[in-house]
Amino acid sequence: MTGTTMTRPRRGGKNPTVGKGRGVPRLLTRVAVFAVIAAVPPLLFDDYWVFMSAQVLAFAVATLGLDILYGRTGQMSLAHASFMGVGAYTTYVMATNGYGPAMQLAAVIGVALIAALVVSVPTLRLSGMRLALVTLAFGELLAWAIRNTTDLTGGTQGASVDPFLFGRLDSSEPLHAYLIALVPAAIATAFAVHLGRTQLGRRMLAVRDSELAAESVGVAVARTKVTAFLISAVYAGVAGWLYAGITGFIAPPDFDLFASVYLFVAVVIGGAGTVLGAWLGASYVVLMPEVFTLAGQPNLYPIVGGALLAIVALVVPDGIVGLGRNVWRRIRGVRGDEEESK
Amino acid sequence: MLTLESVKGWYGSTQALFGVNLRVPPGKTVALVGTNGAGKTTTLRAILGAVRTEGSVRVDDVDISAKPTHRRVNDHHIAVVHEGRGLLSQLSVLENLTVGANRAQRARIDEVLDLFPALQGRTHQKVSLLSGGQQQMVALGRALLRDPKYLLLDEPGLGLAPVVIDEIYRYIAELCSRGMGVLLVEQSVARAASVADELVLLRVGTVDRVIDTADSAQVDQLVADAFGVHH
Amino acid sequence: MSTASGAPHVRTEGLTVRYGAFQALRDVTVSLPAGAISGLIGPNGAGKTTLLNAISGFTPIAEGSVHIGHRNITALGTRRRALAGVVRGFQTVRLMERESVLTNVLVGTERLPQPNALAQFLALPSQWRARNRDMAAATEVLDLLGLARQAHRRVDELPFASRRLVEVARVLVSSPSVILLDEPAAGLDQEGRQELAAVLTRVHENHPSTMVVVEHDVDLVKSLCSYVIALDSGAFLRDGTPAEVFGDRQVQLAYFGRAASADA
Amino acid sequence: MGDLGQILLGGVTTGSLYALFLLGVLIVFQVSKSMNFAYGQVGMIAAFSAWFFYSEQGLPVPVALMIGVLLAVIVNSAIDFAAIRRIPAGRPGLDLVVTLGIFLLITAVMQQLIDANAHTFVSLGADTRTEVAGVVVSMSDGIVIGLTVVTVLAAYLLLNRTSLGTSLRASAEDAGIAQAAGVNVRALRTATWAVAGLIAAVVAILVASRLSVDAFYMTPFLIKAFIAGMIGGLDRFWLPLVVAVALGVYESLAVYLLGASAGTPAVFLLIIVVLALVPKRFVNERNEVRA
Amino acid sequence: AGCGNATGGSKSSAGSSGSSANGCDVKEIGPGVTDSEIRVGTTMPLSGSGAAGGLGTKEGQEAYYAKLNAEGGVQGRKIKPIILDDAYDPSTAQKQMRQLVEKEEILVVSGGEGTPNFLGAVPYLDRKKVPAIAPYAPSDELGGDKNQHVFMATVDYIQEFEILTDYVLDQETPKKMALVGVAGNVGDNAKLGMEKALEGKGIELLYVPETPGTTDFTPIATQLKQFDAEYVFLILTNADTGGLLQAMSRIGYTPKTGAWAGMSDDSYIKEFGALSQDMLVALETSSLESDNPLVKQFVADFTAQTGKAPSKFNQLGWVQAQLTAEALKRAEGLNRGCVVEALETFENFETGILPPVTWGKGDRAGVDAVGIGQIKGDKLVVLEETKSLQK
Ligand SMILES: Nc1ncnc2c1ncn2[C@@H]1O[C@H](COP(=O)(O)OP(=O)(O)OP(=O)(O)O)[C@@H](O)[C@H]1O
Ligand SMILES: Nc1ncnc2c1ncn2[C@@H]1O[C@H](COP(=O)(O)OP(=O)(O)OP(=O)(O)O)[C@@H](O)[C@H]1O
Ligand SMILES: CC(C)C[C@H](N)C(=O)O
Ligand SMILES: [Mg+2]
Ligand SMILES: [Mg+2]
Repeated sequence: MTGTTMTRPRRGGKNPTVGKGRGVPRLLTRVAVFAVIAAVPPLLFDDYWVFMSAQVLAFAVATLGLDILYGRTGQMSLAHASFMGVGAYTTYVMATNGYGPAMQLAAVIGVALIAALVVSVPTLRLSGMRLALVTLAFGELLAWAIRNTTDLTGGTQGASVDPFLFGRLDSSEPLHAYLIALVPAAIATAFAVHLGRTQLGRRMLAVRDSELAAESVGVAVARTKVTAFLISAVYAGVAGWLYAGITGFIAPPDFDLFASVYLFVAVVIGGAGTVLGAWLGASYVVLMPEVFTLAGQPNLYPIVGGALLAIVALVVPDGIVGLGRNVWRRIRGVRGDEEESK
Repeated sequence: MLTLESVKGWYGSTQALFGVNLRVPPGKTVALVGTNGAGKTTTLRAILGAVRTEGSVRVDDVDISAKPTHRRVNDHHIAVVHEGRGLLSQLSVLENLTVGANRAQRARIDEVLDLFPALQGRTHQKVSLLSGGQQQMVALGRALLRDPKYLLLDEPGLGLAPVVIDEIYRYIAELCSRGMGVLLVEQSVARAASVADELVLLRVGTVDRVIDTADSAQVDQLVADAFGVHH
Repeated sequence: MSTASGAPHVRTEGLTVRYGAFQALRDVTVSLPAGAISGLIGPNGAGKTTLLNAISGFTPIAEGSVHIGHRNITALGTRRRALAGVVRGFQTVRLMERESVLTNVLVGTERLPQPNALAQFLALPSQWRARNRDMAAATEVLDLLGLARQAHRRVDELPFASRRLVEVARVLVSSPSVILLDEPAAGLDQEGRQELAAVLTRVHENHPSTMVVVEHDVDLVKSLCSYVIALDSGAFLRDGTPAEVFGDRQVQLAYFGRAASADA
Repeated sequence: MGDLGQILLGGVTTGSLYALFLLGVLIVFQVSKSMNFAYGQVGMIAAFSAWFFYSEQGLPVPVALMIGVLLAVIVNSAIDFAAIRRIPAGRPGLDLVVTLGIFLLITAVMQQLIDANAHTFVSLGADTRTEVAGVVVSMSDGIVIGLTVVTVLAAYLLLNRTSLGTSLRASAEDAGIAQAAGVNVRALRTATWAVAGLIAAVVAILVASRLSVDAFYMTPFLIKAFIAGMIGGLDRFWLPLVVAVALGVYESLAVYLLGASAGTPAVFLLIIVVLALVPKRFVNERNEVRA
Repeated sequence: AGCGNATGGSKSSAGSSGSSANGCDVKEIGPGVTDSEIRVGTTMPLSGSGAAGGLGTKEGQEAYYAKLNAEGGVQGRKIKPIILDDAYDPSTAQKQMRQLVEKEEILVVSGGEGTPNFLGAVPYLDRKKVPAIAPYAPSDELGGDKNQHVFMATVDYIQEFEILTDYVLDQETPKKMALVGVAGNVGDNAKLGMEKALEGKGIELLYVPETPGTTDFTPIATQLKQFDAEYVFLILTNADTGGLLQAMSRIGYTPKTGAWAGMSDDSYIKEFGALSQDMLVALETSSLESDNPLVKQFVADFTAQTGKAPSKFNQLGWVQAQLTAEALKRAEGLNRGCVVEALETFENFETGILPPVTWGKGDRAGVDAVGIGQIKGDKLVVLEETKSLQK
């Protein structure tokens, strides 16, 4: 590729550093950072905060899943919490029938996949608000089913779930719950990061931004949507499994429309389309009420929380990650990368 | 006279114009030329008030820099053909032509349709169903309907067949001779030189030079300097 | 009907496309020579884009058929046609605005054999091999189009000209055997056009393909294409070498609005 | 037969309320491409504060109602002015998040300022009734249906038969281009949001007079109206409004025939079936511009 | 019953607080107890559709504790009540209760209001072995020998509706009766109670479950009208009770009505009294007009604290605090185990608000009587003072 390779004065002609080479050290740094942050709660926090941290882990898994569906594939779902509910209630039913956490997890993944297939097929032709609506319908039907199967699911009243027992780990202990949740959360994160580097991940982006362009290069739009739906449902299901095991109690309102909306809030506030954003968003949603408790004003959150949410969303329209990125860019800009800035 | 004095423009935090000075007298055509990304479109947007700007934009000695876009357009008789047409794809052809126009302007609709016979009979179709060239005609039609004093054209020939381009430039020349001031963004210097009285070369958001199109040596020099193409 | 290098001949027979009562294409039978760059010209609304849409499967065909080599692809959907080697660019640039240039180009590798979704998701070795291959292809195209330095920039920050090139790069990255470009030079400056023409020529030399370029820039068509087809009002008008077509009186009338001086 | 008639009347009336409410959602969506999650709460402000002013502060009812409506208009305009307008382009979903925040804020503030209890509202004709062919019709039913028909027709004519309507739809699609064509987009937007606030207030007051008023009662309404909007398509006009009325009727029939707990699943099953069966052109929200 | 069977299994020792509810170690100091203060707490709906009851109950509790603290508190310590909002949602209640126990370190749960929400917190309290004193969650899941940590001070809705139905049957023999109840445990219990009372009497019963947030009550009203019951019983939120009565009157159907005890609260009568003329209402708390000196004392105390007359939920809150304080007073050591032992010593304890309260080993029922009142004008008239099923 020499000869006519163009060199225009304003473009420069150096070869790009197209991703290669820095993979391994970068991966190691990321793993190290993750490990360090993960070590903070058990080492520094009391039981209550370790419990909250475990909740963050569960919600992070759910948010990562929704981010794959919404942030990357552009498919709006208002039933993501319902899929968490599918996971949580499957866990409950399995647990009451005497199955252990490993079998529960296997069942959760299976049931989530089936539920997602059932929902995604009528939604294939839909996008945007319409899709959101069908998913919402699914959520309502699920809530209705739970309310009307009291013997199986505990109904409106909710149900208390036996804690996970993994050897000597017992998830009703906050520390144990945290350690148990850490593993799936780390795996879910690793897969989500990896997804961004695959053709599957790019198909999703293409479907999100222009279905016509996606088709023009041969992307199977419908199949990509279904795949995203399935992956996100499994994430949600696993999150529901964790949630049930960590909190030990589940009820229909945990998985209702508002719960789904909050997951959506987590994706958007964190920064749609990014793994880090999903984590930050989940942390915001879980921990923000606690900040008020910490300040000694637990009953203030419902009053100020809404305003705070609106303000944060307006101040960081690209999510917390977007804010960080802008700051970073400005710092770099000040250092003066003249060729980059025009 | 449409006058820009040391106009700077920003997109968010990135600056695109670094002090542009420009004058478009009535009855004259001024062509803005420059490479891709030089800031031609941004200059037009600055006149409309559609980017964040500093500096002064004056029309007939009234400073309009503080006015919102719709006031600039309505009060000072400016019309624009946007880069990439700027049509409202959900609206019909007729609605696209007449949107925002006042009663007197709307009365001129037949005049405009005469100019573009291809649009006749399709006025109630959604514009998104027209071919690229037909869409460009709608964009031009919308500007001409307003009978502006100053007409801003951003690459009006983009995607048009030569036959239509010729037609359009002929019409613009006629309007110009009737006293309209035209600020034209044009990719082809040759074409710009043939229709404009003055060429303004933009470079990285500043005016590099202004030349009279009568001076063909200067035009050649400009082509050579700015675009690195030697004839 | 393929050349030795594998680029197929593209043929339409009696192609008719209707939008309601309106006929956007009327009984168009054209033949695009294998392994050549053809130009598609005609006044606005002639049906050029519609013809590309029909060949690439983006618009339903009322009558007629489309053939690639010996294969009748009329019944295939858009995606199948893409996988069969027919890849197009759009008249209005369609990119993933918030993604990097590289990502936008890599999407184009969809046509290359990709491991199944599960293998990709689970990062099996087949995924890594595919990834390396795709990267190499993308790097090559970016270099070729002079976009290498912008590889990691988001496309919505790029000037228009570069965005057009990204769209072209997405088409080229999988080295398709049939390439359909709709006004790829629109909005580019003089130098940009010449470079684009050079790149297309070069790509064509390296990876032989049957290329169709819709263009209004007569000079560009003349310098790039060895064969030209003219349409008017949805009907086939004329084909032949550029000199023949631009010299044709009917073409001149339809396209330039006057006869003779085609050398303008 | 009288019972069925009664159910249908109830369904049509509730459906009309959904439709009227949806009209406010539609016009806002059409000029600013945003969904206002707090819309029901805007209406709630009107009814709840009106109740507060006449019942707790002793103002005459008409004055209190007027204040309530005015408040709703102001608040809705303020939501646009202070929040929606500040959302940069190309951030899908952000409007929902921001207005969810506002939803929570309004709910909490109204609970704090007034209380969290349910209160009866002035009946506005709900207790004046006659019997027609075995169906008891109240004046309230008449007011609701009449007002809905008139308002919807007026809105249709305004949007499609006037140049103001063209300007509105132009602003909806691309504010920048509309402005450059001489449309005062800001003024139009503010006006639309104000009108939407007015509609929300009227609906909320009518609903309050038929049920009762507290800080939460409009949320189920909002959800139903959104559902109708999504089934019909927020960028259309007649279809979503017709769906809204149909939804009210369908829901009543389902509850009546199948029992109260069947209402919800019936509605949602309907949605799935409808969306799975309707021809594709009704399903597509907004086609990508061709080529 | 979903809750019950799962709860049964979780007897594993998860108590991190070090206190043991089994047995009373006099020297042990439980969580939340300092030299100057004892922290107690609970959750209630302070927002959302169930808020009417929660707000009133909270006010009642706070008034009692304020009075008690002014008088010197318990065992030389002031009582600090911490009441968090659970929005009438079981999971929120569970989370808030976790916060109360783990962060605020309350000694015991002092009262509470609302059935589904409180039931949500029960498994957790059970695991943590935190005693809960007199929450208002009248469900058959609690009371009697059901849950050892929850000491009930009201009958459940089964009994309440059985007594209410019995009262009607004493006066007349309707052919048909109907019940509209919130779907779930609350409505199911009420239905069960009516069925018990109607058993073998040949009276038809129509049960219509309702989901809060109904936007159009016409179908339910029409259904009732078509069924044409002489009596319609209601166990719904204030707003939905009002909405349904209004819809019934709009279609010209005005049967006799009866309702759960919440309708005896001012927050209801003031708003919907006009729609509810002659409605029979279960009475869980004493009538304020009563000549009982304890009642007079209570009214005077409450008015002195808050400057206004108490409502039914104020009464409930007050008595919840009163029972909690009494248990703390009786406890030999300030820890959970001793409080439980103290509670088991209650025998016909007179509060002046509730029927006499009795708890014992294996008996957490507390109270077994309900009275009947009727809404007349904007007043509640007592028809029958508290009546027990046993007698
Ligand atoms: N929306 C935008 N956001 C950020 N930067 C922008 C935006 N639009 C333009 N720019 C940048 O501002 C500079 C000037 O762009 P402008 O569109 O005015 O150029 P132009 O001369 O019209 O080019 P062209 O010939 O490609 O139309 C370019 O560097 C461009 O990348
Ligand atoms: N979806 C459609 N619905 C209705 N009419 C259409 C549709 N698509 C294209 N047309 C019409 O078909 C004709 C041919 O359009 P086409 O886009 O193919 O023209 P073109 O030759 O590409 O023109 P240009 O050079 O202006 O891009 C035009 O008159 C156009 O209005
Ligand atoms: C809604 C009411 C009928 C129920 C009652 N407040 C309870 O939860 O016990
Ligand atoms: Mg430009
Ligand atoms: Mg075209």
